[in-house]
Order: sequence, then C-alpha cells, then structure tokens
Amino acid sequence: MKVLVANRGEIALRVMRTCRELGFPSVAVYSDADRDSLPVRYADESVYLGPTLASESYLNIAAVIDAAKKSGAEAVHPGYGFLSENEAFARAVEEAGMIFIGPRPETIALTGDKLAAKRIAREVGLPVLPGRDLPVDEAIPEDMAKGVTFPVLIKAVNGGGGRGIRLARSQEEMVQMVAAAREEARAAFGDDTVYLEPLVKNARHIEVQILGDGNGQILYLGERECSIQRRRQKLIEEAPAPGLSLSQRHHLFDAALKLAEALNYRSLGTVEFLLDPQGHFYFIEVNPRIQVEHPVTEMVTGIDLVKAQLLLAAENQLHYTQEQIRLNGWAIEARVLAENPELDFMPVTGDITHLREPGGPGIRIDTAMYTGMAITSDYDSLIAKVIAWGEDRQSAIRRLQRALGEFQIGGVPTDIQFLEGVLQSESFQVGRADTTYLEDFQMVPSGEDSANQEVAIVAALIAHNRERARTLAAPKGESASLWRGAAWREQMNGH
Amino acid sequence: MKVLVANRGEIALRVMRTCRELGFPSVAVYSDADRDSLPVRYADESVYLGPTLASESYLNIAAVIDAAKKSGAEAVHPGYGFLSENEAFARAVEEAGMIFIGPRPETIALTGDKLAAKRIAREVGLPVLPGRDLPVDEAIPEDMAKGVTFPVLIKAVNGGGGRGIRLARSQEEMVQMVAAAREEARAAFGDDTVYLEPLVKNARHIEVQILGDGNGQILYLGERECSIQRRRQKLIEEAPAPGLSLSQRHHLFDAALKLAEALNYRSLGTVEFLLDPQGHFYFIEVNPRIQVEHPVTEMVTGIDLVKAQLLLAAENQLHYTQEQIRLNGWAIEARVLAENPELDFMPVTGDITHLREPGGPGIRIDTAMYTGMAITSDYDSLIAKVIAWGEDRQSAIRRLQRALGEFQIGGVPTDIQFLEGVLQSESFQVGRADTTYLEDFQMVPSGEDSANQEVAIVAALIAHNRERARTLAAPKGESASLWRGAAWREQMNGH
Amino acid sequence: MAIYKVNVGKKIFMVDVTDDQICVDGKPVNASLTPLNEGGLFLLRQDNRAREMHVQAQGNSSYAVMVNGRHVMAQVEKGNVKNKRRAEQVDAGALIAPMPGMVVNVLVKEGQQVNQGEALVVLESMKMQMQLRSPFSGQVSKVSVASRTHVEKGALLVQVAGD
Amino acid sequence: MAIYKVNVGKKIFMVDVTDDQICVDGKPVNASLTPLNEGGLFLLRQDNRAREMHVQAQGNSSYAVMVNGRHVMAQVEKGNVKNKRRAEQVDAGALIAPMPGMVVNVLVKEGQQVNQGEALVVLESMKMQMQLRSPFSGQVSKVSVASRTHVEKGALLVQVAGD
Repeated sequence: MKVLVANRGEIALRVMRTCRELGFPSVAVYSDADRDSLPVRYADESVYLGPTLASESYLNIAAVIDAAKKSGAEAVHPGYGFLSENEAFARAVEEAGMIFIGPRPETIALTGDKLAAKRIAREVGLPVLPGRDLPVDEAIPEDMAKGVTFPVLIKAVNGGGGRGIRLARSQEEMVQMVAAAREEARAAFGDDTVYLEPLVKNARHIEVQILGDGNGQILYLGERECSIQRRRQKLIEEAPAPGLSLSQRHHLFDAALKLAEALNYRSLGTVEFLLDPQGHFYFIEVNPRIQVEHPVTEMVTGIDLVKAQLLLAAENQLHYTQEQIRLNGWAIEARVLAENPELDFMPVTGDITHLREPGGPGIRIDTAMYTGMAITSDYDSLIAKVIAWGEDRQSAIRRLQRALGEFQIGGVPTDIQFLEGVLQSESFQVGRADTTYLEDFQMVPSGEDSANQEVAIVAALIAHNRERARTLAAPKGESASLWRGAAWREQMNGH
Repeated sequence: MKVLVANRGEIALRVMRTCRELGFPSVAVYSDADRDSLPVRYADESVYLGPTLASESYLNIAAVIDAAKKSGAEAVHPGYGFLSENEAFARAVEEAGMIFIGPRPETIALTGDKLAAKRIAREVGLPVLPGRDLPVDEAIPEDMAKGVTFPVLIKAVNGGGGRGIRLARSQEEMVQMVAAAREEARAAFGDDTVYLEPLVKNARHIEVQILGDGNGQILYLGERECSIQRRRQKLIEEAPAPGLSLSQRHHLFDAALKLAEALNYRSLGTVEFLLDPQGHFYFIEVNPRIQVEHPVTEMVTGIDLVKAQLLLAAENQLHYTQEQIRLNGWAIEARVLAENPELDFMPVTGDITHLREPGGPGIRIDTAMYTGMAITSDYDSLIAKVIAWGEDRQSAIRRLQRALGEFQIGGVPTDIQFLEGVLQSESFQVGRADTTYLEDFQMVPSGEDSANQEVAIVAALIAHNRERARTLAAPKGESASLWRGAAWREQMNGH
Repeated sequence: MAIYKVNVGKKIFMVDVTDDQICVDGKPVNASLTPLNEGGLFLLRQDNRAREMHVQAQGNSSYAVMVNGRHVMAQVEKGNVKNKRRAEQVDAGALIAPMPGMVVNVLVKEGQQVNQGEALVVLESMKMQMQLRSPFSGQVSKVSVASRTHVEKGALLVQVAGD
Repeated sequence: MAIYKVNVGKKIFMVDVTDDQICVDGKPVNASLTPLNEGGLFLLRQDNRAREMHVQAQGNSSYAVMVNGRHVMAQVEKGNVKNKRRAEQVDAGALIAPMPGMVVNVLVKEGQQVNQGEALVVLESMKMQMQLRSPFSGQVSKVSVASRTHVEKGALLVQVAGD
C-alpha cells in the first residue's frame, strides 16, 4: 500500500518510519520551505505542493489530492494539524479512490463541531460540563449572560486543541471577548460560531486513546495526562495519569468506549476529559487523529499506533483484542520547542548549527531536525519530542531529565531548561500539577552560578583568541576561520 | 555513591547514564587517545590514566586504583573487557576500601579458569561437554590425543569471549596448534594453559542473564541468543532465543540458577551454553560482568541492569523478585563496527566526518561516537550498538532493518550493509542460524544497481564541479572550499 | 595580557588572560579550552571537570552559549577600555514586530487616538496569536502594514506619537 | 560539456554533463544535486526520489560514497583523455601491514627459507589477531619489525625474495 503522508516535520517522518517497517512505499509532500527536509529525503518519493504559506501547500486540499494522484498513492495519512481534521479533505481523498487513514469524513465533521460532539456525549451518558450546548449570539449578550457563572470560557465551535480559547471574568469582558473570539474563529477556522463553557478551576487534562475498526470493535489503550500546558499548548505528557484510582480509570475507559461506540469509530482517536479537584470527569472533545503525544501510549502498551492505523487501512481489521493490551511501566514526553525563555517563550528562528541527540536506555527521540536546518516562523515551533520510558514514574522522570540534559541544540534557544525546571519541581514530581500549574510557575535557579563563571571563561578565551588572530594574522577574512586552525588548537590546549 | 567507570567508549557512557539517573556522581578515566571522548565530557569529573596503549592505561591496575583514590570514588564499575574479569583488580579495589561493582574476586578467579568453572558446573549437575576437564601438556600430544575425537577445539584456560580458540582437524594439526595457542595465550592472558573441548557442530550460542545479591538470592532474566558470530565475535544478539520450547527454557534457567547458587553469585553474570541440533544444552563458561549485548535483556524485561548493579552495590539488596521479572516482546541488537567489508572486514581507521543516528519508535542507540571523532586502531572496532524492540520477532527485525538504513556514518566504512544482509537472509528470518552461519554466508546483491548509477551521477557532478572551480576560480587553495559556496549551490540546483 | 569584563546572566566576571594563567575576579583558575569541531563546540576543562559548550559569536563582542541545554548570552568587553557602545536608540513609539509572522489584523487607523495598553496589531507566528499593544497613550501617526501580510522580525508595524 | 567515465562497484557508467542536461550511458536523466552541509552530505534528486549520500574526495579522482549504509568507491576519469595513472608498483615480496596494530610475533628470521602461505608475522589490531603469510616461496631478505612493537598501516614488515 503506497502511502502519501500529507504533513511535514517529525510526524511525517514518524509515519514514514512505520511505512518502511511494513514495506509500504511512502510519498512525501513539501512546500518551498521544506524542499530539503528530512521527510523528503526519507520518503521513497516526494511531490512538490506549493509555496511556503501553509494555505498554499499543506492546507491546500486540491494540491495535496493532485500530489496523491500523481504519485499513485493508495492511501493518505494526514498526521496531526493541517488537514487532519478536515472533513472535506477526508472526503476528497475517498472520492479520488484512495483510503483516508483516519475516521470517516462524517465522524470528522461531527467531532469538529464541538457542540455536536458534546450533545452526543451527553446523550450516551457521558459526564459533560453544565451549560447549554448552544452557540452564543453576539447580538443578545444580556440575555445570554443569564445563568452564566463567571469566569467562563469562550470557545470556537470549530476550534479545538486549545486554540482561540478566551476566559471572561465578567459580563462586560464576555461581550467584548465574544466579538473578538468570533473574529479570530472566522479567520482561523472559517466559522465564527462560538460557545460558552464553565471554567473548571484547577482541572487536570486526561485523555483516553481509542482505536476502532469502524465495524463495531473498539479498543481503549489507556489514558494520558497532559496537564502541563503553557498558553493551552501541551508541553509535557505522560501515560498513565498519576494518582488515578482503578475505578476512576475504568470509569474513564467506559465513557470513552461508549462515545466511540456511538460514533462507530474508525482508526485512532482521543477522547479528552477534564478532571476536577473533587475527582469528577467531564468530557471535552474528541480528536479524530493521531496526537502529538501518541508515543507515550506506544511506550507503555508496546503497540505501534501508526502501524495499527496503517494495517487497519490496508486490511480492514485490527490485530489486537482488548485483553492483549497490557500497560507496562511509565512514559513521559517533553516537547522541545524553538523558543526564547528569556523573551516570554517567543518562537525564535535561526539555523541549527550543532546537534547531538540523547540516547541510551529507555529514550526515544522523534524529530526531523538536522544540522544545518533552518528554523523558520512558517510552521509551528516544535522541533523535537523526547520520550522516556521507565519501570515506574520516578524512573521515567529521571530518564527524561537525563535525556534533556544530553540534548545539545546549537543555533536557536529552546525550552529545554524550562522543561527541566518543571520536571524537577515538587508538584510535578508528586503528580499534582494541574492545567494552571505553569501560569505562575517560577524556575528555581539551580546551581548555575558555576556554569555562568565557566561561560565567562570560555567567552573571554574566545575573545582573546579572536583578538590575537586579528593582530597576528591577515586583517581581513577572519570571521569564517574563527573556530579553526592548528595554531588556535595548540594555544588553547597549552594552558 | 561516587562511581569511577574503569572503561571507555560506549559502555563507559552507558554506565554513566544510569549513574546520572540515580544521582550518583561519575568519574571517567582516560588514556591519551580518549582525552576528548564523550565519556570524559559526560562524567562529572575525569582522571587521566596514562598512554594510549591499554596496558599502560585501561589495563594498568595501579593507575586505575590511583585514579579512583584521587577522585574519592566509593565504587568502581569495570564495564566489559579490560579489567572487568581480572581478579587482582577486583581485589585491589576492595583493598583500597571501595566497592567493586561485580562479583566477588574469588568468583572472578573461578569463572576465569574455564576448566575450574566446568568442573563445578559438572558437580552441580549441569550438562557439560564430554572430555577431560584437564589442561593439555604440549609434551605428550600422542598420549593426549587418545580418546580425542576430531575436529577438536583448543581453548585457553584463561581465555573466554571467543578469543584465541583454534580448531584442529587432525592429531597433527592439534600438536602444531597447541603450541601456537599456548604462545598466544601467554601473550594475551599471561597464562599458557590450554585445554581441549569437543566441537559441537552447528551449535547455537544461548546464554542466560543472572543477577545475584551475593547472599543467596539469584534471579534469572531470560536468555539471549548470540549465534550470529564472525571470527567467534558476536555480531547480532537477541532476546528471547527463537524457537525454544518452554521446557527447554526452564531447563536452561534451572541450570543457570543451580550454578549461580553454587557460586553464591553476586551482581550480574551470564551463563553461556551451546545448544546442539538435537536440542541438548552444554554449559560453556560464565562471564562475570555486564555483556556487550545486555540491552536486549533490558528491553524485554524493562529492567535497567546497570541500575540493578549500582543499587546492589550501594544498598546491598536487589529490588526485584523472580515473579516481577516478566518478558515482553522481542529485542535484537546489531553491532556496528568500523570495518571494511570489501577487505575481509578488516578494522579500519579514519575520522567520523558525518553522523546521523536512527530514531523513532522502539530504537535504542548506545554509542560514544561523535562527529569529528577519530577511529583509531588502539581499541576495538565497535562504534555503535543499534537495538530494536518489537512486539514480536518479526517487528523487531523490521525495526532493526529500518534503523540500520537510517544510520549515516561518514568517514569510515562499517559493517552496516553486511548486518542488513544477514537480517534479511532466510535463515536468520526463520531463526535457524547457528554459530557457523556466517562462515560461508554470501550477501545477496539487492537492487543496488540503481544506487550504483546514482553514485556515478553524484561522483561525475562533483568531479565536474571541481574541475570547473579549478578553471574559473583561483588556482590554489581549492581543496578546503570544495563543498561550499553559493555559486556551487546555485549551479547544482539549477539542473 | 588582557583583562576582559564578561557579563553573563546579569553577573559580571573579570577574566584576566595571560599566556600561562587565567584568573577570574582575581583568583587563578585551572582551565583550558579545546575546540571540538568546526561548528562551534568547545570543551572547557577546569580542574577535573570537562564541560561542553556550543558558542556562536554574534557580532564583535557577544556570544550565544549553549551549556547543559541552557542558552545564555555573554557580553565581552576589553576591561581597560571604556568604549561602551550605546544601544541602538529605537523610537519609543514604534511598534516593532518581535518575530516574523503574519499580520492577522490591524486594529487601528492612522490618526486614531489610542490608550496605553490598547491592542494595535494582532500578529500570528507558529500557531500563536499575540496582541501588540500601545506603549503609551497618543495618536497613531503611521500604519505600515496591512492585514494578512507577512512581516519580518523587526519590521515597523505602527507608529504612535505620544500626547 | 564533459564526459566522465565512472567506475562504481565494478560497473562503468559514462556520465555526460552539460549545462542543461545529464546523460548516463547516453540516456538523459532528470537529476540534480544539492549539498546539504559542509561536511560532504549531498542530496541527489532524480525524478521523484531524493537520496542522501555522503561523499569524501580521496585524491583527485576517487570518491568514497556512503549511501544507504553502504560504502562504495567511485573512480572518475575524464572520458576523452587516456591518462590512466599506473597504480603504485608495490614490490610483490614486501609484506605490508594492512592496518595499524601491534606486532605480536615475528615468526621468521632474516635469511630463513619460507614456503608460500607460511605465516611470517602475527599482527593484532582491535582485539583481532591475524597471521600475515608469505605470498610465495623464497627467502626472507629483510625483517623490519620486532615483536611487541606498534606499526602503522602500510609499514613494511618483512621482505621476501622469490626463489
């Protein structure tokens, strides 16, 4: 089965790796920015999509369908983001006679409408947050505000993944924000419908991985906790969720199963819940695609989720029963982002001038980064995922810490030190961090004084050497040869 | 517990990784050749041992003990090779008031004497190859030859690990070879005692991982198969061993357990067996140290063997019971060696000019290699271990194949393509390769013709460009700038 | 002999480099530096420790250093010289793009009166939207960008003249 | 325009490079080459495929190429020219160290008569011992090394004069 991967970056490479293991030829697609990307080099073939702007390449349904036809692909894997939750795309793939590796288009449509998904969840008995499952109308704010308890969240019906959520603390704020949210939703999702949802204070984010064959068989593959979020973007995820009781977990699995059965779910999906401090769960949404954080589930179940997706697409059946799915140990993922922690974690751009990846026991690295790669602002700032497995949570944390310390990325600042700070914080260590944890998280300055002095020594020695080179050697053309030359090596070793 | 790692290369780094996870400071030792090695950079501190020659550094007991004392280390981990099976070293460590992370010195002495080990194994009821457990005397070959069935193996009493084994097909050869073997054994092990052992034709090499607390508790952690050997050096290892029946495996575990109990074994050890085509096992030797291939056991048991060693040393107890040790899935390791497959796999030297390591699901890389590293002939030619885990043997093989295909090492030839050839061969795939498999293994030429043409195109284009650069640009100083320059980039992209 | 004043993480270190000794804040240190490759990777040995650092020169006197996964800037000044270069004077009322991205929305027009903290432009970069706000109250004297256009880092977006 | 005769894996390819076309053995191919870094990594695009290769020039006309984990040598000759350089003539009776290592044992003395295939020197490198044997029967005319000494690759170990 020839598979076109309609994505880029680490997830494209990750899908292609399993394709290769299964002997399925893979086809990469690329924009101008990704001409030399690792997925392009890894795939058996590649097709140019269009300009760098996502709307003209990775979000361009016609271009992707054309590429798939041109390459003779039999199936299309959408990855996450881009067109992965686009009903029209899934339909176009099927209408072009190819297999869409994901849920049926109607499932994507339904789960994409967050209110519709909540309605169905409510119908089949899942705990759903109180409040009307209705779109809000900006024309009648006073009326609308009746019965609303503040603070309240304003969410886009076609949003999801934490994007475009606003928190209103008063009726006045709500009125303003509904207008702004509609504006943003129209631009981002092409639909300005928004709805209100009560804020669950100090909620934890827990999600259940499901896998269905579209013919009634549904499996659940344990839960993940993704409470460590910044600006509603997940940063650290783990499986299982710490501190849940057996009955809580079965309650969760039952709920996910019920909803998936109601949808006669096909392929991979994630049912997301909030857990309030009193231990109550509330259904939030369904993500009808593979998740960024899927590796933690793979590591504790031993099941390659992409392989399950691909084999289901190729053979129309799952190769597991619920009894065969056993959880083993603990896995934690940390997202390495090209961000400047000194500048409020703003995404940064630059070239990767040096790279050394972690290795050794229990460590998995998913990345499409390479030395010389340009980090641009065109797509998102995720540059690598570091996933650690350990026999228990403590071992997994220590391994992840060890691996993050080994990860050398030169050329752009990253959030690695911040991730390390979170991992070593008391609340994370005991498994009690909720989704608000990072809002006022402060890094504990940790014995970096000695490192600062070392940095000062290095900077002074390099400055000294440059100056000397300037004095002794030819006055021009010095920059390129800054770091080389036997003379320098001898001089510096001589100390 | 501060740990000095009396080794180099990947195993030194691997031990330090677990030290870091446990919060144990690690101390590296290094020879002149390893001044800038990754273990030196990774350790919390490092101590210079001596010249490159191993006998003056890594094999120099006095130098290592001095380094350990100087650093204030509380324990010494010997890794594999070098001093790891040296009774005098273990004793010197203990006499200096430090913990030797390994078996007691007397256990090392006993397992180091292969005839003594066989005698004990025989006493406690293990199946041992027929033949006298006696050293042979080169003065009386005719007498000695009585009762010997040819071909017969000549082994050094202090050998092991496949080193210095000779195969004699006749009495005449035996007489010659015994002399040569004694000569080699004297040089290599400082003891020229050799013994005879019947050759088991088409034997498989199966070994059991054991872990004892030195106080009577012994655990077995499953078996490994290491039949894929070239020149008696293991090349591909896996856990579990394919095709063994449950009763065979329990028979093996019982035997290993019995021997370990007789030795009141402490720390990690491996009990090696031969399996003949009729399904009979024969005890061969005990390796009283961590093995190169330990990662496959770690991946199927989920137990960090070095962690178990370190915690046993620090706390004097094991943290597992036999019931907690569960095997899960399949793991296979391939040894990447700096060797020239075109020149009878001769070790090669050179600089690593390019390096990209495999990643993604189920892959573990243990290496101390880095871009710019010099591969010298001073130590052994192992430059990386690639270990793949899969839910079953087939998945593990495919992942390992995938990972080997991803591994880019520029600067020195490696055995990667050969490993790939073995992995895809029918006998390996069905799990029937024995220790003689590689003797007349022939690579199947596999669709490399298209790659050859591509190589030709690349070489011609580069030659063309160099020539042009020579003609157009300054006539001298061309070599360094061969691969760079915007002009070149544009030209080549222009096609 | 040369003394360097190095600013790292808001701390000042005086590093004195001679041919046979290095002193930090007057105290001799036992340190040596080895370049590990041509990509800017260095190994600093100090006493028994060896620490890898990745260093990129930025201009004449700044170095971006990656150490233990942390990125820090080091500013080096020749200690004896007092030639502090003044930071570029940026017009305080200029709203500059802090990163490359897409202008999602321009919320003001030229001549419009704005309050301090009022959102002027919505910029999106790498999935993240951010509102850029007016640094003070005043009048919009210039709007340099339009909605749905791409801007580079440092581009002038809107100019505000103070009251 | 230039034609290159390229020898790869015992096969000869005639590659014709002009400014707007590349032909292999007379057939045009749709190929382009991109250098990916300064370390010798290249990306060859041909039709819809992209293949990474790591290339190291060895001298003027040889290239060590790593492709898909396989190391192959490519010899390039300008097709129109007939200037084959003769391989260095090595004296057939010279026993040369095929790799750097430790001489474990010298099994012969100068003047000694040896048979073809007889072991002359035992060399150890990277844990492996190998016996170096006489290429033909004859007399040992020179022994250049002693036991327990280190030799570099290419060092003359023993010289044998044929009968």
